[in-house]
Amino acid sequence: GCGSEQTAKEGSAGDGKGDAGKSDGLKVALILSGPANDQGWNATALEGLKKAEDEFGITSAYMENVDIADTEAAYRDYAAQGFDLIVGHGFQFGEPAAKVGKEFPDQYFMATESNSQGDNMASYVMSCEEGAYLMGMLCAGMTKTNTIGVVGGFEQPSITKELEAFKIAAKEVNPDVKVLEIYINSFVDASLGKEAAMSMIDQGADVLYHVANQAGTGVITAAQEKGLLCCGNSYDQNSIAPDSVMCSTVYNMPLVITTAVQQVMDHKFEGGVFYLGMADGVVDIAPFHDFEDKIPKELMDQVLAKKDAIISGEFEVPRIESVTK
Amino acid sequence: MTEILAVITTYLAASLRMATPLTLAGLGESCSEKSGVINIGLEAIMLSGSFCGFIVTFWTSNLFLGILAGIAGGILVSMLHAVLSIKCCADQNMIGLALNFLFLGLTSFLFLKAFGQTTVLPTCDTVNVIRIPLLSEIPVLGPVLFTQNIFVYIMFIAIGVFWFVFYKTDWGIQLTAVGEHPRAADTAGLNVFGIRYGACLINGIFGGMAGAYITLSQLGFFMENVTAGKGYMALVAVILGRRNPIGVLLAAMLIGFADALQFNLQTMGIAVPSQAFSMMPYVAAVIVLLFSVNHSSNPSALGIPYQRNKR
Amino acid sequence: MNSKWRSVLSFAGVGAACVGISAIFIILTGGNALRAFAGFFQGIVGSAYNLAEVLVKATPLILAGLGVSVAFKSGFTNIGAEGQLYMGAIASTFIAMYLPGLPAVVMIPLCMAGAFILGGLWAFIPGVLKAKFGISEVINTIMFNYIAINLLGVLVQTVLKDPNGYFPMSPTLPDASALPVLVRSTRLHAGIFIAIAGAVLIYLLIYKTTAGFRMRAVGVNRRACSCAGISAGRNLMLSALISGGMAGIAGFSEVAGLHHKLLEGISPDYGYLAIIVALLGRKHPVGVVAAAVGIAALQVGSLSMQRTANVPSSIASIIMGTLVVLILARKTIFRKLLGKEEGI
Amino acid sequence: MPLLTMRNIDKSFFGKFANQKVNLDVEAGEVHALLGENGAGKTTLMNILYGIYTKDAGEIYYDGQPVEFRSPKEAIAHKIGMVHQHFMLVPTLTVSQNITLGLREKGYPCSNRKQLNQKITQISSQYGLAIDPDAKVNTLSVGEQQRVEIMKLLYRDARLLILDEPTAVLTPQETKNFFRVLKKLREDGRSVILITHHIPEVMDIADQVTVLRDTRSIITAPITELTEEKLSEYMIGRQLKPIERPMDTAREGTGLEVRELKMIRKGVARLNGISFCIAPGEILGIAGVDGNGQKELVEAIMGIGKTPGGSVLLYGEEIKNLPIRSRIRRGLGYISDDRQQDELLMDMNLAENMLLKMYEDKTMNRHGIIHKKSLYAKTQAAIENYDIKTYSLEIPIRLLSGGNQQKLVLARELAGEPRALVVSQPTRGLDIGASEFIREQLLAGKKNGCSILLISADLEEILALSDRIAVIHGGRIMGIVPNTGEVDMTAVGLMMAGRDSMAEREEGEDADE
Ligand SMILES: Nc1ncnc2c1ncn2[C@@H]1O[C@H](COP(=O)(O)OP(=O)(O)OP(=O)(O)O)[C@@H](O)[C@H]1O
Ligand SMILES: Nc1ncnc2c1ncn2[C@@H]1O[C@H](COP(=O)(O)OP(=O)(O)OP(=O)(O)O)[C@@H](O)[C@H]1O
Ligand SMILES: [Mg+2]
Ligand SMILES: [Mg+2]
Repeated sequence: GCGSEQTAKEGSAGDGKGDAGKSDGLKVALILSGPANDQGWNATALEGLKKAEDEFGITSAYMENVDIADTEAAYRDYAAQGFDLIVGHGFQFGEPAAKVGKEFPDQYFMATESNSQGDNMASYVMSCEEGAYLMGMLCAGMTKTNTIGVVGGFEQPSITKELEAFKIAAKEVNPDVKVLEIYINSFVDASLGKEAAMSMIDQGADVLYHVANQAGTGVITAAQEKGLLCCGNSYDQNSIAPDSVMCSTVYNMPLVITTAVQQVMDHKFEGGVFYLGMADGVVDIAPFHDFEDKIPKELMDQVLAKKDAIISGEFEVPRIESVTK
Repeated sequence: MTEILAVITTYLAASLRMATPLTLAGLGESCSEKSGVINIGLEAIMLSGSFCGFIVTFWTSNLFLGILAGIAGGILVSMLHAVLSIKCCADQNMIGLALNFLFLGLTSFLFLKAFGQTTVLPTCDTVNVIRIPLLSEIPVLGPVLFTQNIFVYIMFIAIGVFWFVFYKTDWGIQLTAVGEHPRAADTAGLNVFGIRYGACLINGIFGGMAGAYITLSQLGFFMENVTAGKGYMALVAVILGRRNPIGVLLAAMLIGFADALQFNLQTMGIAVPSQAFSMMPYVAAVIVLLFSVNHSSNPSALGIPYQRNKR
Repeated sequence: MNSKWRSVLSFAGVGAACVGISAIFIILTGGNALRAFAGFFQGIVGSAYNLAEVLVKATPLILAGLGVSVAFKSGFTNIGAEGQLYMGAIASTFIAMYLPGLPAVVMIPLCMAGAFILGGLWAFIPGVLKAKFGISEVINTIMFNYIAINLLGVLVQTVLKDPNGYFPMSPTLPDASALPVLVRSTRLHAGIFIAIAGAVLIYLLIYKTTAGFRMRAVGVNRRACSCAGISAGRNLMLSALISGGMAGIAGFSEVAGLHHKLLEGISPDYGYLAIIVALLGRKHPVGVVAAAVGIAALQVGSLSMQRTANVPSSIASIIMGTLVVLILARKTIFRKLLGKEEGI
Repeated sequence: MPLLTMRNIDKSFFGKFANQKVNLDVEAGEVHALLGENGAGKTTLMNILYGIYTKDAGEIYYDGQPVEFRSPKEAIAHKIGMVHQHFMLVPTLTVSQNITLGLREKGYPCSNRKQLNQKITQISSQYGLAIDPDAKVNTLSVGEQQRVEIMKLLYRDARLLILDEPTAVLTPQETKNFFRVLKKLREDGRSVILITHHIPEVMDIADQVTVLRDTRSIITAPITELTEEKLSEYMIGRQLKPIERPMDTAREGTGLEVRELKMIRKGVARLNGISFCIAPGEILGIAGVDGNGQKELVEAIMGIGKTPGGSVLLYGEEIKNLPIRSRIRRGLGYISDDRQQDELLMDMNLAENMLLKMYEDKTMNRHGIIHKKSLYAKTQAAIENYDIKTYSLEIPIRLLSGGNQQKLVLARELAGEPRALVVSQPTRGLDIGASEFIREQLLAGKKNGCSILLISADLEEILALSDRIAVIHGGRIMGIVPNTGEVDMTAVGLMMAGRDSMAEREEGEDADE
């Protein structure tokens, strides 16, 4: 729009972002859909922002618990304040970002897990399914009851693709394995997550995985309480239950953000949808900690080999974004 | 046969686990509502209990102190509600909603202050299971009822005590009188305000305990909005159970059962969006309510502040 | 000093106390309180866009708040505006998606009517259960909230799902179903007019017509009403229907004016805030409009404060909760100032 | 030294005085009548004494000590008891639970109900107050509730009993019995403050009289120095005129008629085939002890609750199955004895209360829109004609005194110019001036051709107004006698007790009560 052009210029006038490489005054904002302090999905993103701040000396700002109805206003306000890069962390931020992006052509917009794009708007999708695939192999390899379980937050692509990859991987390692899955329709209700896990344990599951952010922490608690094994998600969750958490999928959100910031600084930021996975160092798995010795060598090798195959591009993990039952 | 018993046992156990916080909070709320004070801020009471319980346990590594702190946290909220509703005569629905907002913010804020922005989840010990000798050997019921932690035992004892007090003692009569006709109670020489404050205090104690159960028994950690709407479900249990302690337990068990059932159905892999299963507890509550036709009798003065000097 | 001024002064006191308390919290987070408050007010009145945002947020609050007021007036404790709003959103999406060819003059009224009916139905069912069978509406309306939210989840993955996308949301709805934007490059849409018109209509209905009188009377004394030949049940059900209908229109306005599609999480607790709005506004349409704008400004300001001063979002909840609590306690805190309150 | 002295008591609401410089002295062992018009401030004064209201100014001495009760609890501790104008009983509790409410008996909080019941039965038989300790209060008739209230005071061994219009709801027999209790109390050395509007009662029982007029106490004197005429002059500032009922007996046609009305409620037959017919311009009085089917009869005619057996005819038209609204539209008016429950929207203002019955009126309602001007005009007229004491027509009716609330109800019903009217206890709680006025209004209605069914516990009232008197007992009409001026009162009394006046005597079940 014509009204906003002026503000946009004002915003970019003082920060001298014409000089490549220099970051003085570069302003980056992050918009989160949930609590920043969730020790998971949002926390890793914020960590990334802080890291960019440390590395490049940018000015940063963030907003948490932003509802869908307020998303557009948040993008617009940050843009009007002259932020050069505005990142929304979650698929629902894609469309507003693209929309506001059109009105502020000199600034950059980004959303994760979305499929929107524009001239100055990019979507960075993390190939989380690559991590989940390895967890599926691990869980299926470790089960004694031939039953494993996975708890999902909401039925949305970023979650579903992990669950689906998990199921395929499990069958690959152990064709007889039974994979139980429950979506609890919450990212925050840890007790519900725990109960979902308990229900699967009652049905014989002895290794569990979760893709439910905060609520998923309850899954780990359940495994710990019952002396069973599980895999974590988002970051290395071993510290929550060192006796239970064999390994975790890790998203290197900080890298995603620093990459984007670097690109802005280098004037290389482009619109589009980009997939970042293990090969890019964005998705990884955590160390095995005490389980290094407890996981059978054979299985461990199999998993690590698969990881290498994924990184080298030899193997492509299928990305299935709607639930198959 | 043993298989059926096993299924019953697991369902019973799952229902009871989920029913425990709802029942604990529901008992306190029943008491408060019987006296004429309705507290929609049960969610805030529980959240405050969860937070205080966790943080004190985290600091002192003493679960007993933690539980006490949880209770204190609950009392803080319920007393705030009590003063606003009894002394300031404010609209009780509004107080409850406002406190829910306030304590959602406050607990999250203080948690942030205490631990900072972190990706490491601070955890604390959880209470141990106490196996009651002999009783725990009974088939089906034994493992469910007598292999539990302190919260569950407190809940069972409280149900008995509440039932006795409500229906067999003068206190129960006084509570009814204050909730049904506060002016009559006042003119009979009862201290209406005192009794209501007392009932609110009890609500705080049990609501706080319910909150502490979540962090100190169920999870072992705290996070923003950890109660996630359980306060509202406890309110449902109170109305569904008609403020009868046993009724509250049964209602809470029903909600728990519906959740256990929906999880089991989901794992069967039926190709239906999961939300269709997630709504089951709520649908179940509505259906059960249909059987309470013409039996819902609220205390006449529920939600109405008593002002002595007013006509 | 006359009582009006005392009352104004006491509200000023509430405001000051609220500012003080928030300042303490902001300073505790290491934020700059002055900057935060500057951000707060700038967020509300700093630009046309910001002002528009306040009205954008006020729109659903007014509509749902009116609905809650109508219900409360007749003694129907409607905690279910949230669910009714969702149902309204679902209905209007359904119509817009499955009748895409309609012109706007037909489409918009049709969507509105659909939203009113489905939202109204969502309150009418608890209304019937209460009126005919004496079943508590408090639980039912809360349960219906959860059911509606889950129902929306199911629908956006099935019949209302965008066939060309894989996100759980509906496709963008046809332009004919969109409410016009009032001020360019803001999000302010015609929904605000619908809300204001709604307030006027509800005012006339409740205070100027015999139908409204009957509903109010039922809320005061059901027995006296039946003795006077006014059916308590029927009026209760009617007010439930209107109440849910208004909340449903709030849902319509969010879909048609703001999102232009249906997706999960469409209402950030508007239904619960509407209860606060209705009660703060003393169930009177004028009060509801004022309270809705106030709460909307508070929310928009808090969001802006978050952005400018980097304070956590919990501060917003704290400010909101504190403000309402202080307003509730105002008469007691300022008893000396206000003098002997009438009738107390 | 008097037991109680109240000096210069002031109390105002909304800046208007309800009590102004009021003085009251009560000696030990006396029955002290407190009289005054509706809204004179009697209840307010007593509420101050009992610790419900706080006074603005003045002193209270009790037993020689200056006192100030901040709550009823403190008053009770000083052995003061009060029976309120509107009963203060918890309906969902039993009689015994209500009586002992708030007391700490032996074993508290797990007191032995059986023992308490024994003590209650003992006291009640001592004073001749028959009650069942285990009955739920919401199943009791008003007369029985009254007894429970008195028992509450006796159980607490009150020395000073405040009785706010206790006889308003009692039948003559009950009143007689009640006075026996009062006399016994006086003999025991207890003091009673008795508020009533019945001057004969005052002459009968009071030792001292204090009259409030327009918020002030205007006189205190021993009863021996007063006469009925003097008292009424103190109260309303003038003499009462005797009511003149036109004695035209021959009337044509049928207005309100019921045939073989039958109703069973909770398994008990409440109406056992009641038939009567009221001509236009006739008043039929129903005499009877409360709880003998009066309430059911009235509700059957009005269509409140269950549909009865038999038929209800209004000017020849069967209305038994019509909804209430249609009956009102056809000109059937109703005044219930329970005004707060059945007639009033306590939290709404006077005008809105007027509107409750007449919102369908053409003058009030134009295409569903309320015509505020004519509503306010009509309300204002009612306030003036009925002398309703209020500051404004826009205040909640809850704030009016009991008598003034009743006046508004009457004004509303009579303003509709009904063709037939069912009136239950129309002057209950009204002061003598207002009662006189209401009776005149009823007679005026009769003159306009309205068929009036009058139910009253006050035999005097029935005698003064009715053209014929029917006696109800056990859901049956025992007999109908024309009110010719020489009614056989013994026969009426016998019928009220369930015995047929004529040769054919009812046996068994009715007699043993
Ligand atoms: N204002 C109210 N407050 C509380 N409960 C109410 C209210 N209005 C109606 N109800 C509920 O409605 C039920 C039935 O009321 P009522 O019998 O008066 O309805 P009705 O309209 O007369 O019914 P019908 O149309 O079938 O004759 C009651 O049991 C009560 O629970
Ligand atoms: N709490 C109150 N708030 C406002 N006005 C009140 C209140 N209590 C009493 N009044 C007013 O004080 C006046 C005296 O009322 P009170 O009830 O004492 O009269 P009363 O003599 O008992 O009359 P009645 O014979 O009709 O019972 C009335 O005008 C009434 O409206
Ligand atoms: Mg009915
Ligand atoms: Mg009085």
